[in-house]
Amino acid sequence: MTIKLLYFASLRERLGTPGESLELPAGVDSIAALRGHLAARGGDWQVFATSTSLRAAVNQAMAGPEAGVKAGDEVAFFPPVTGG
Amino acid sequence: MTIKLLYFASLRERLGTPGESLELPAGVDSIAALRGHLAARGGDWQVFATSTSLRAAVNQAMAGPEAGVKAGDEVAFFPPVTGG
Amino acid sequence: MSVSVQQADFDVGMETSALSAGDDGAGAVASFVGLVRGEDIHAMTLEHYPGMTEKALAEIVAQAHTRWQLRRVRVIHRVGRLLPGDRIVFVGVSSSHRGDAFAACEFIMDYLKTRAPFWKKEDTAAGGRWVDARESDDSAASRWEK
Amino acid sequence: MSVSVQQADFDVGMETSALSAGDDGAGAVASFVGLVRGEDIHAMTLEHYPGMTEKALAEIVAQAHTRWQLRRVRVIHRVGRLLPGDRIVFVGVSSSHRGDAFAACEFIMDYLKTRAPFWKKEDTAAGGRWVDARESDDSAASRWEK
Repeated sequence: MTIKLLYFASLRERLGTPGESLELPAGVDSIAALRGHLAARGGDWQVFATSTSLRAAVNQAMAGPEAGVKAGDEVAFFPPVTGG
Repeated sequence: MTIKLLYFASLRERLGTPGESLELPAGVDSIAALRGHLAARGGDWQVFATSTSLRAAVNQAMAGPEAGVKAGDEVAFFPPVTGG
Repeated sequence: MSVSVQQADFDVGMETSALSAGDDGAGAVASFVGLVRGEDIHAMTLEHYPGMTEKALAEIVAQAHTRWQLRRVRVIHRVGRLLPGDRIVFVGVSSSHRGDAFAACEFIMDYLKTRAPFWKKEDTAAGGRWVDARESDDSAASRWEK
Repeated sequence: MSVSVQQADFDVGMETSALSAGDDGAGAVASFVGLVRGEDIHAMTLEHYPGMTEKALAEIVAQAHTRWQLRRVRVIHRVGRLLPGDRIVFVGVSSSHRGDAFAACEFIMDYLKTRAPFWKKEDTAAGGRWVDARESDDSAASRWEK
């Protein structure tokens, strides 16, 4: 019952890792809940609670805070995009 | 006291000439008056009286019916443009 | 020379590159290529008013420069006999940002269509046929009057 | 293949030609090239989200096809380290008429800027600096929601 987590750009640098495999804790079933769970690690991870600009994607599609998260999903967090 | 007259595209074909040098008659001092003068030739030249779409240029700048015409000018008549 | 009226074809890659070459501030190049559609014509002949054509195009480019922040502008219009698929016109605009480049490029095309003295004659199976001016081109150009 | 994400540069002339080659109905090709501006940077590195990037771009192109009458669309976005003056992105659209080609080209760029997962990091005299998202890009994209 794990999910694949990915971090990009300035968030990746800040957290010091491009991603991880996470055992999904009971009750963590949305992007908002997942952000709370990650923020609880403290230190640099508090950005998941404090940042208002952080974006998320579930299975490679943009996802809002209410978007569901379930075992097997690929979940990515990143700052606003700046391509083009 | 002449002007240079130019005709383009379908108008040129209809009149059978790309242009002419014209001795400016007394009283012909505008595009509207010049159109009347040319229409008076009759036959195909009546297009200068009947056409509502014919455009004019004086010295290579678009000109309305009231635009002045004087000796030495280059005056062109043509259908609406269709480039691009 | 930002405006050319010529019989020869042009090189879109070269023209596009030239709009930003050596210019560190050019972040955006918008361009347009118009082509001869060949659905039911054999060829097309473009007539123009030498002298006035170049003046009209230069005046349109000058207007674009007063309306937007542009770095470079290039307009090429071909004349003479062209075949289906042939390029007719190139308009390219460079700017710091894309909004100005897009707007100016479309503005120049809209004005060129209604103000530059070119006329198209199509060579069809039924003979020669002068192309009629399109109402939609007038309304496209009038958008910019606001 | 209408969407490419690649490290390599692209050939604007070839890409533009390919949008109308062999298509008698393509009368208009609008295109855009975005470049690295070099006013105060040494280089720029483009990071992206492999997999999602291609999906996001394909989705934007699909939306453009539902909004306008388009013939062909091509999107190329480079990733990795780029230098001032280097091309970053190409968007090209062919259509029967220019209005649809211009609108779709600008729409794709506006959506790409706000929805495709690319991030730019500038290499400046003062060190590395992640580029901030621009408010003006959000408002450019929101124009199309109406």
